[in-house]
Amino acid sequence: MAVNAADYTPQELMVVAAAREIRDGEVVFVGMRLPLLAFALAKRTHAPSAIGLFENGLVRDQLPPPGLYTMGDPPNVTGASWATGLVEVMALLQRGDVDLGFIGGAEVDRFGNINTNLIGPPERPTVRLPGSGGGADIACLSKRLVSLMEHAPRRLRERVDFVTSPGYGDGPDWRRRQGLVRGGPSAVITTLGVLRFDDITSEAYLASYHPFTTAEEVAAATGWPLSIPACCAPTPPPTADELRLIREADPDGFWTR
Amino acid sequence: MAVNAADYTPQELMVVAAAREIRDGEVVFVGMRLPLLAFALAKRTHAPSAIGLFENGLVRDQLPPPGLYTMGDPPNVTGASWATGLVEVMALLQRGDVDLGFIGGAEVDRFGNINTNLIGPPERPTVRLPGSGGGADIACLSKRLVSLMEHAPRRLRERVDFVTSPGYGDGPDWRRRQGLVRGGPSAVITTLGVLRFDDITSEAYLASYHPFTTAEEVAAATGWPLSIPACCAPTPPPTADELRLIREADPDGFWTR
Amino acid sequence: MSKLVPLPDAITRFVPDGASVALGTSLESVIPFAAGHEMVRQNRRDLELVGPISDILFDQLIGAGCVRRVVAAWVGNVSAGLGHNYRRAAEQGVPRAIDVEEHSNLSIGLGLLAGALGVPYLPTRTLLGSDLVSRNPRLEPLEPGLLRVGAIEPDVTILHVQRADDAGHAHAWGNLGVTKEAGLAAESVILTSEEIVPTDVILSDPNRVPLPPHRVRAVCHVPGGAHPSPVQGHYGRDHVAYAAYHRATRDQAGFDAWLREGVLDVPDRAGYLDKVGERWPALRPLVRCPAAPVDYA
Amino acid sequence: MSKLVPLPDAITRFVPDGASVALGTSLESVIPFAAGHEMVRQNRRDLELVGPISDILFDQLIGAGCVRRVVAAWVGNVSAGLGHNYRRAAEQGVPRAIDVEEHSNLSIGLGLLAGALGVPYLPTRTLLGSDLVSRNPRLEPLEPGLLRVGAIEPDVTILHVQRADDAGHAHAWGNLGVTKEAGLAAESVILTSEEIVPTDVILSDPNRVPLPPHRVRAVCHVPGGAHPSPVQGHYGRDHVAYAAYHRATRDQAGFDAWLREGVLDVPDRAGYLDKVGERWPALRPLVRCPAAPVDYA
Repeated sequence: MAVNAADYTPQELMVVAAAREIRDGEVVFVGMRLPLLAFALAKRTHAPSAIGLFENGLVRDQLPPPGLYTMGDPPNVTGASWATGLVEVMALLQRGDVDLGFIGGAEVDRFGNINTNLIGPPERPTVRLPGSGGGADIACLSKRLVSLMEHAPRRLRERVDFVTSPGYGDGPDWRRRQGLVRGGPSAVITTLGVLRFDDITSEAYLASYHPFTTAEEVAAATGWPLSIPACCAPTPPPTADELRLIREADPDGFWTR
Repeated sequence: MAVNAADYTPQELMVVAAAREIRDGEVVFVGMRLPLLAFALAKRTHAPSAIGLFENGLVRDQLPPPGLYTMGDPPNVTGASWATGLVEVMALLQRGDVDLGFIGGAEVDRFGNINTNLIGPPERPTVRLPGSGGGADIACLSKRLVSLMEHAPRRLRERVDFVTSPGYGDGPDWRRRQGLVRGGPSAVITTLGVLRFDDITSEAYLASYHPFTTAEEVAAATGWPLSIPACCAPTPPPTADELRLIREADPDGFWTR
Repeated sequence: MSKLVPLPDAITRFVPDGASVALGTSLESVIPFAAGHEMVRQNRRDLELVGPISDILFDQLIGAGCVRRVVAAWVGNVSAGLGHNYRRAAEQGVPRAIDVEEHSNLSIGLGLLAGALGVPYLPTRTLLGSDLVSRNPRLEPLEPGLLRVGAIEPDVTILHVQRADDAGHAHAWGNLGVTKEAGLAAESVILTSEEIVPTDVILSDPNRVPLPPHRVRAVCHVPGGAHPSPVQGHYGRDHVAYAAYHRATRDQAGFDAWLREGVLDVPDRAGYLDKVGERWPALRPLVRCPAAPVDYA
Repeated sequence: MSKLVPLPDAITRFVPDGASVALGTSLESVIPFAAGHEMVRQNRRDLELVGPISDILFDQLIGAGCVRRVVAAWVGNVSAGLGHNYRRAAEQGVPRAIDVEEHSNLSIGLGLLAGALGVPYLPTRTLLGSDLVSRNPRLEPLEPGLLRVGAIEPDVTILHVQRADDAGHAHAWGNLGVTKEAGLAAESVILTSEEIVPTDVILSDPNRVPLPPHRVRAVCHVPGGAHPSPVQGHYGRDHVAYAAYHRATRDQAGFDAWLREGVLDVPDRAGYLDKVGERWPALRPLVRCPAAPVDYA
């Protein structure tokens, strides 16, 4: 049973949308924050056999415990399937074992390139961001990439100041020319909608807008003229069950409130 | 107290000579058979802090237990300092942590090159030997190399049929030209004597002959005109204490009888 | 979905004729002899065997005519030195000629590590000046002072472990050799295990797990599956068996008789251990050496 | 010869001004905060910090003016995102300008692995097309589809572990990040440990040992030495401390006050934990999660 837009936060809807990107049995590079909640939700609903990879050196096929703040919290190790090193886990990524990777970012552009390093001119940045972490690796090496981000014009830009995590570069064939052997963005899930990428042009389009907004509002909050195809529709809202499961996983609402 | 030549075997004397190559506190790539006994003897006498590396993935700073047949016998793992993988242990070798490495061989030549791969023409060998194992790595990458071998003309040859484990190649400067960053043979301990290498010519000379033979007999059993310097003397025999310790470590005489 | 299957089924499914198979990844211990013997019974042909030091398992498979090619650093009998079947095959082409890709232990370890990392090669400082380089196409000069070792990617890696569950989670302890690299580099992994235990036992200690469970395709319950090689905490090495094998296999007829009695006429591992007789229970450790407790809370 | 020394002595001896120091090798857990704070108290200068994700320890050392250069994939506060001191230093040169060598987690892991393996570089398929490549001299195109990551060799790696003996044997469990690579790549290793135990405890489980003991130069007994980051089996993460740090350090004056109270005016780790107050005992786990027994006989 779907619920009203007033009954959930944008972050909760993002978790639901992210969970739906995970197919049962897939190997998922999880990362932290909303993707971790999405992974837990997917495992408790349609993808019980999904496997989660964490760059600190963990693989989990059991449900992550509730209330995690970081992937290194002891309860995430307890009951893991493999506790090892970063290179061993990222070797799985480089080998091509990872079906889906999640990352966040400060900026994304119309070809899905993501910046998490700096804002402003690279030689004299106005804002120094924390950096790639594992994001650039996940963007280069997983088969499908989903990013999550706040939707605002300064975040969805025509061109990012710095490509930390490559999307489709400047368009079709760019990844192949760089030597990337697979992958590319599959979706960008924002606080306002879900963007996907055109098979021919590699450019982002609005696949759905969240129920509490409109396609026009989403376009207005985007830093380039966002393509809105005829099939663009509201994002399916969370079910009551999904919301309950998210709130069990994030009991303090640390990431979703 | 030294003992009479009749009271020990050539293999026991080889163990004693090999043990004397180990200095206290050194990191030693041990391998199997006589070197393992030499390592145990050195630790119980003059080199209690020596550290032993085994290519199956073990590091030991405790005394090896008696009666080992292989480095993978469970008692060699029990009480090890580090149980890990082959690459991790050999990484220590490649990095330059290893002071002394021991290897065996089927043939050695006057520049200390060792063959453990094949006898006869490489394209149509008459004898197929087991191969390098870790020998070639130890010969390339440890700071000093000591090999142990039966002394016979067919084993100490002018030129080996196949260089598995590089010594000094064809003479001075050869190792540097190959790109080897360190190392080279320090001694060849045989059933008849101890060969060392001239600092200038890199050629083997007879440093000592075992008490039960003579320098002339050793030269006659060598496949090239062996250089015998004036300082060549009998190999110091085992002490009664050393013999007792060897026999405690190899109670069945599997390797030393 | 359980991955627990009888060993014959796992070999049938994941080790076809012509497969590249990594075996003996811990060097002298936990060698998956039971799995190798099952390959002989199924008359597998044209295998490529990959491993640093197989002790006598490679020699047996070579003598049984299962092998087309060996990628190894050492092939023989650790107790006795030479392996008679390896010599017959390499010197005389009996029972068939084999191709040998000769490595050192480090080069084979790095080749498997390259496969595990998903890169075409790794650089190394070893083997410079060794004649191994000119005879092994996987080793090539890279720049002064460095060789490249090409990636080695077996079709299947077979590991013998102390305990596993039916989902592919496992615990292995002791010297690990190239176990992790070979397990990660291979397309599939088969585990043979001394014990099958509940999943909770394995998940209680995730640092003891050698490989990500999703890469394991089959788990087989094979107590004694590594005999005559040792398994830490379970049994010691059967030195007598190695010496007896060396004596019995000096000629092809001797090997054929050994193979018939020890492998072909034996239905399964339990039958094999019956033939080992009184030596088998005598290999059990007499003392316990428990690891210090660890808490994952 | 015991390697057990007080933490101040280990820092004085093995972390000189200008040293390259790897810290935070397990990412968000077992971060050696106590060792970092001791560097601040000893007014260490011109350090190069190496680590994938240091959480707030790098931010603190940068704010205290100890740092000349950072080699990292991420610098910030895992709970809150940005690190204020890192921003001030990188954007405004306050309290001093720092040089940043920016990596991804995999590139820093491979750089340390190259150092551990004793080779000048390793090839990788990551970061192709990323702007990180043009700004980081340690990353260079190698051939189509491959980059080279140059070796990273810290002068010293500081690890916090659950237990160690006085000879440098140690046990570590949980997620290990780049702990092994950084420990093997460094010239020296300093261990800070929750517990000092007899050698027999460590030797009872050699697979639990992260590093060969001969590479460990100093062992320091520092219970609580990783707070506010967690230590598996000992204490959880103090989320409140991370949030409080983020709020308190928005401007330089706020950071200076935080540093004075939390580091400079604190004599040692026991004094620090006193200041953490009631939150400290509350971080202890309420249940036990024992690893299944293992026998090494």
